[in-house]
Amino acid sequence: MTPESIPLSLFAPQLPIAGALAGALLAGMFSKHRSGTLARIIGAAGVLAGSALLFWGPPYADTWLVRAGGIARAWQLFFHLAALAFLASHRAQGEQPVALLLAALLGMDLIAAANDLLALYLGLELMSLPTYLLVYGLKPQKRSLEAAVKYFFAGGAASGMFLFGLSIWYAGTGTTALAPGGMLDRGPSSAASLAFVLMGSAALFKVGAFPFHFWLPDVYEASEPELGAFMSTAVKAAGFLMLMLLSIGHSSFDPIGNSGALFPNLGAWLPVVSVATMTVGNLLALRQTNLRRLLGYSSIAHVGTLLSAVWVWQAGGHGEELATIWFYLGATLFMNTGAFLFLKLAGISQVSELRGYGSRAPWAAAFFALMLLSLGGIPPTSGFLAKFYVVWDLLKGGGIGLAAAVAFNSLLGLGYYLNLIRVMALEEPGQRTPAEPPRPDAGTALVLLCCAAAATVGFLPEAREWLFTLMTL
Amino acid sequence: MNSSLLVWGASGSLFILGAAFLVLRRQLIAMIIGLELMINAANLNIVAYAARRGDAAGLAAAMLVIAAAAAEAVVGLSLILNLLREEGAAESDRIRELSG
Amino acid sequence: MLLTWLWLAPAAAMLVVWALPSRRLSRAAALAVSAGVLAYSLWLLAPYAAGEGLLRLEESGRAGPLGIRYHLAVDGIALPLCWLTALLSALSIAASWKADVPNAFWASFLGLESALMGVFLSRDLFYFFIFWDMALVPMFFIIGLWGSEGRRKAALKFALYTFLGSLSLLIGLAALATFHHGATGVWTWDMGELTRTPVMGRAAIWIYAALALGFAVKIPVFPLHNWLPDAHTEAPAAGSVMLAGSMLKMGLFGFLRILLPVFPELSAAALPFLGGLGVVNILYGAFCAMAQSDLKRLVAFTSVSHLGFCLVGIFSLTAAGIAGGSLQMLNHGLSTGGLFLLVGMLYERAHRRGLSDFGALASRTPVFAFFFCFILLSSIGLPGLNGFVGEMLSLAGMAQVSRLLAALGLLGAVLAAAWGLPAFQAVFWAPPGTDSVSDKIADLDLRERAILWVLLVLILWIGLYPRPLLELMEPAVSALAQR
Amino acid sequence: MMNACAVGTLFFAPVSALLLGFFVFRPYWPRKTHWPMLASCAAVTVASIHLAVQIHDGRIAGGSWELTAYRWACAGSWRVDFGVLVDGLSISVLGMVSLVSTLIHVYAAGYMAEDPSFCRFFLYFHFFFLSMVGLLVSNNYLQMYVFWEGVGLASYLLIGFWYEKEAARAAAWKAFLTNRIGDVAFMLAVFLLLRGLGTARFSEVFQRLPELSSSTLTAAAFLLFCGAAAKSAQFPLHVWLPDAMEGPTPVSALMHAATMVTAGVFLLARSMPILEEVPGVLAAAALIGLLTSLGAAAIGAMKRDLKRVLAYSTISQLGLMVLAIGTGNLFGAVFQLITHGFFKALLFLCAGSVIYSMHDSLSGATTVTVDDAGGLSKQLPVTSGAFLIAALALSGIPPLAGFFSKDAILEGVFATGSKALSVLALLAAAGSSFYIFRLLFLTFLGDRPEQRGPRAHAHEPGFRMKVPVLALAVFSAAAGSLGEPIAKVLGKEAPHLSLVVSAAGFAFAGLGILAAYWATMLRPGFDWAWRRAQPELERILDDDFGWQSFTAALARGVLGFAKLLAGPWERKTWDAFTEALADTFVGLGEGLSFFSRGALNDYLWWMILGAAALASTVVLCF
Repeated sequence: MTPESIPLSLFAPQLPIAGALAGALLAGMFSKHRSGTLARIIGAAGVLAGSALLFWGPPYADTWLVRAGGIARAWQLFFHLAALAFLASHRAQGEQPVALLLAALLGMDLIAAANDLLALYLGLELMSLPTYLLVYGLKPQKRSLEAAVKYFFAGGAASGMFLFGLSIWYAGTGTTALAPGGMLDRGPSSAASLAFVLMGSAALFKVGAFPFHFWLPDVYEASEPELGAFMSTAVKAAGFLMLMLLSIGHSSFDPIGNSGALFPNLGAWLPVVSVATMTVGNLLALRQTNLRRLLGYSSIAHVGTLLSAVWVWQAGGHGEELATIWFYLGATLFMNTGAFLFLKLAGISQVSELRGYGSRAPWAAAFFALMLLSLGGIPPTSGFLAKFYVVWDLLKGGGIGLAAAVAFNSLLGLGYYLNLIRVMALEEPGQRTPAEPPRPDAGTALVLLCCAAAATVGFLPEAREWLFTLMTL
Repeated sequence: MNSSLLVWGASGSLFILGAAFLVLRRQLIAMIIGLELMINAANLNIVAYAARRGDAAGLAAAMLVIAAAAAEAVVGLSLILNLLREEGAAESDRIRELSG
Repeated sequence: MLLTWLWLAPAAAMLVVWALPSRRLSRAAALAVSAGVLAYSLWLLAPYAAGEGLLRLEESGRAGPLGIRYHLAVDGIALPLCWLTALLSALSIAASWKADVPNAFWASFLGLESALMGVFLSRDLFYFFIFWDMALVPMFFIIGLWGSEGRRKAALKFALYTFLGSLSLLIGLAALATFHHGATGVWTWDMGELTRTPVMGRAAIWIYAALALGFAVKIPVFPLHNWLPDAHTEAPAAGSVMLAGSMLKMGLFGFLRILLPVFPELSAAALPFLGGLGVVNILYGAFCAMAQSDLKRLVAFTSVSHLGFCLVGIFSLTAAGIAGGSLQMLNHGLSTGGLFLLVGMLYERAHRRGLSDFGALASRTPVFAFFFCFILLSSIGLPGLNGFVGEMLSLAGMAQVSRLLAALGLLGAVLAAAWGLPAFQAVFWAPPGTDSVSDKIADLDLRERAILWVLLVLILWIGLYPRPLLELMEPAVSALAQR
Repeated sequence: MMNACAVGTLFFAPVSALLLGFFVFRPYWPRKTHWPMLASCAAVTVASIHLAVQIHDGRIAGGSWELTAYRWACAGSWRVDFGVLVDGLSISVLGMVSLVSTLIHVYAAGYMAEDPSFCRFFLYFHFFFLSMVGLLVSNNYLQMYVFWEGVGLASYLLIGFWYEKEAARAAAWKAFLTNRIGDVAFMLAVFLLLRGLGTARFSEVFQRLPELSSSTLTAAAFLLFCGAAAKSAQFPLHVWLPDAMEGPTPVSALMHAATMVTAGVFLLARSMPILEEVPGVLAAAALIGLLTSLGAAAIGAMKRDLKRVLAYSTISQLGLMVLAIGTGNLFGAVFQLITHGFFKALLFLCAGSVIYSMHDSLSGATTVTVDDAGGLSKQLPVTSGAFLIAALALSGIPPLAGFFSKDAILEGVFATGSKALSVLALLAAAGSSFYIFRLLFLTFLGDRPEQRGPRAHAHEPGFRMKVPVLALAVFSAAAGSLGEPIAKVLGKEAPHLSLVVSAAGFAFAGLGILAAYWATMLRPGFDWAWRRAQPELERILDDDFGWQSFTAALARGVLGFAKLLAGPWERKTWDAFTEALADTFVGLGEGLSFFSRGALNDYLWWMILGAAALASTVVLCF
């Protein structure tokens, strides 16, 4: 059967981004010294145009390879937002980082739109390869090279496993479509489960879940903070999207109706992985002295919470759980970006440098404290609201044990978040504390303002409903 | 049905060999070879079943995978090249600085 | 919108005060705002206090899909606590007038006041929890940043204990809402509706335990009280006034507002256990207070003892007991708040808190001695002053249920004399010791006397004529009472 | 109408005097604060006498006059109202109290003239007077309890008036703590009444007594007795009264002799209807009263300090009153209470004059022991004369007041018919005359070789101190005639002096006087000699048969337990617990960090192993 042709208009939102990619590279050729800013402007314009096209672009379409509109559009909007944050706060010289970022963005858009396992694999590769280079490219030195190599090999092994899983799936069902049926009609066979686990492991690797999390702290420690922010928000979200796509399959993937699971056996082991991830993330974060590494482990801990939210979504499948996941990812986007950018602007990487920073730069310290409170889940902040929704869904979905684990882990989390606030506020400034407060420029200041505003959304319990209606316009 | 057994055997052993390379060898170049082995194992599977079903799309998929594998190798080798320039030897125990 | 202003005004003022350029300006603004809120609360709520009109003063927004609704209301028990919070905030800001502290100090007091008002006013469990946790952050900074030597450890311990409690509270509240949905199919977090459907079965016991643990950490009840002495001793004077004055009441308020109405049978079943714990609180607090050598730590332990009386009163589940318990919450705020102010004034002058550091102050500073003696007597529970009314009503209430607990509680009154008078004598009557600093201590100036006279008048008024307050609480109390 | 304003003055006079004193006199005329106080005492005395006459002549219906002032508190089912009740019992005691207070206020003005904090003394003094008046005329148990503790507070402040002295501070705290124990028992009784009847008003409680269950009634009666025993220094809780002598003498005279300590007996008299329902408590009261009386008499006979002897004498007389209550003889107890108020106050004032006059020669010591004084009658004729009259009254020699009131008590005791009780009562009477005359002889009459102190060159105290002494002497003598009016006011039948009882009483009193004369005047060195002969007997008697040291040990034990609880328990166990909790998690973190030590191969190994583990569980389980 020859697949019917796919109109190019389906890719309308992605075209401006590709154009910007090319434009950025061209800009590099012409003006050597100002290529960085020029590239960033072109890139930002491309991404904004892409996002605009997302809303007024092609109507809902569902071809064999890709989809457009509906849920795909929501995820793509999220990725564009994260990319914009990176472009606004990134300051390197050359134009390659902008180009690599746009390529990774295209990969993520492809994952969001994938209707076929192969498209998913391509999206994964297109997202991962530029990110490996970005880790080294932004600040070429021994440490970032080491991180890039580690990231490459771990990513390579994961995509190898994904591919092998795909081949088993193809061998069994003869198609690579993300639709249930085929092998499943004869009941959940062991081959289908093996295929799913291998593909799922790749997703878990991208997200940084327990058995596959070892690379994450090293990469976050050595790479530039704005890349760390990008990875801990956009790349993590793409990983979760892959996991959800695999676990549900596409056809019944409309968020309103309940799900016909492609791989029903996800429910058994996901809670185990989620609790393990949470606990490992928090326990290891307790002992960290490097702030970026600490934020890495804290991101792992948040992944654990999100995994339990995915488990509830996968078991129940109503729209509310999806909105919880979106809200949590949204909150993480603002929290992590704020935290990482603070580290970049303040030029702080060690906890000892943070000692007494409150008296040196009160407003910056207050901002970082707000971010930490949000990461820790203290009530007036959006972090609390996100965690509250997860606990709420878990209790509704019957996951009492998981809810208790989430609550206990947030207490563990407070151990290191509050400790940072204590060090920053209560200690006397040490000799390594930076003297003058940070001076953000316009772009970064805008991003920081958004992070601060988003952090205080804890007052509005309806925030999740508004986000859901916005995303499914 | 022994032919499908043969295919599964080949691709499975290739995959495990690749994984072994990746985990056991200390030289980074050997590990990249391990990666390629894993990808080729998957490719073998796809091509074998595409041929049996006479499904051209499957073969097209195999071509696509080879292209992706090539891209991946390029990126990997460029990183290792930089490491060689910096360290003089692409050994995995040269990159143990980040830890904890 | 009338009630919203009670917590919104201090919150907004917090940001303004924090951003003001000069410290003197922000201090003056803080005092103006707190005094304004006090006046506003008196003006707004006084006319309603008389008749039944209290519950008419309600505000509620639209219920969201989660059943969460922004719903504020005030009743007989919440009203005095709102007044108390407003009063103590104004007094504590006035009392720390001479402290050289940044704007953030004044801002955190206003933030604390707004969070406490929110807790006492909100009828929706979700907003109750939000304000509950919001109250902890400013107090963490007040203790941590402007406390005395051991402030860091005290602040961390305070944060750890209270967050443990609030997490257990979060789980309990969410489980309660889910359980209620299971029983009635309706999503609601409103206290009114939750009380209408009885919560039965084994799960209810777990929910009750989680909520009780959450509240018990805050009261604090005996096994979970370890954070209190450090937090009180290390906090600045004004901080410990607010901490003892109104923050400790959040836990008791939670019992009164959530546990008693929603779980009547379970509360009755838990009466011997929690009433017993109340008595243990009374005796343990008194014994520890007796053995203290640091004046402020002594007053901290007396808070444990006083709140034991509140607990005994509330868990007698009799009309008299609950009225006594809620009145004792108010009295404890006044008398222990007053004591902390006095100790603060002493610390401000001599930077020392030990009992042996002073001596013969009665002759050097007679006015200070008069105020200290008066407020100490109210704290001991001398009849004719406010402490006695609360304790007597609580224990009389408990006597209707179990005479043993009432008798043991009364033993606390004897121990009160055992810790109160020696402390008074050591500081005011005993001759100055070797390293005493009594000669450096000047008598109270006009500002301090004004503050203390306010407390004095209130203490005497409640002691001699508590009827209007008790009639104010009557409707809310008789609703809760089961006997 | 007149009655209302008379009752009004009972409250407003002291309150206005106090406010005037605190806000006006303290800042501007501290040396003049005694004037408003004297005025208010006089006003209260006139008002109480007027009311007494009204009640005595029957112009007030039913002999009692009650007014509810305002509702103090309402909680649940019961209401507590504050109000005033003036009946025979309260007005007779109030009469004595106001009269004695007025005289002692005058005396104190002279005695405390040079004291630097003269104003503070009178403020405390008059606060006591207000509380005492309030206590006597309140119409319900709760209001009585409020003034009851007010009196306790006043005694704390006044005993510790000279707070520089360590002994005064310890005595003040001890007094307040012991009283608090009694008050707690009293409060528990009030709770039981509230629980049973929902009200605490005397009239209502006494009417609805049958509604109470017998167990509640016994418990309430017993607890009321404990409360009274603490305030009136009966056996187990009497330890505070001897130490209370540290306070200035006018304080000892007014509070720890005439008025405050009698509040306990007044409470028992007021709640007579309850006690009559429970015969067991009455018997216990009689026993404890007698025991206290005899014990105190024995200890008093041995003490050397002037005021300590009088303190034990007070305890002994209070024992007699409680004995009277125990035998159901309300009239006897009240009559003794009133007469005792007069002559005991007189004794203390005379002792005060002695101390005041020898003050400068004794280098500031605030008390005089028998050894320092001797043969003072020549220098202080008036004081020794008054002391003689008071001593005669105390021991119950006929024409004086003591005879009639003690005889009334003995009548009651003989009426019970138990021989042992009567004999012991007579013995107590003999004992009281023995120790008072021993004191008289040692201090005023013979001078003795072993006298250590300077040959006293005391001089008669000033006019302001002499007048009250003389007035009280007259009252001590004349008070005997008050028997009939008190009986009429109380509504009891008039006392009849049976010849047998009065003769026995008089005989035993005379015996006591002769024994005292024999032990002191005839064999001058005896008092000193036997002390060295039996040192351990003196130690036991000095230590209240070992009871003082027992209570001190108990207090130390409680404090030790508190220190143990606050120190190691609070510090070690709880702090250690929280630290250990935190360390375990950090330790776990250290352990886990072993796996992520930076080696790429290890990372990949754990990844592949994890994937394989997941795959195997999923494939095998499903």
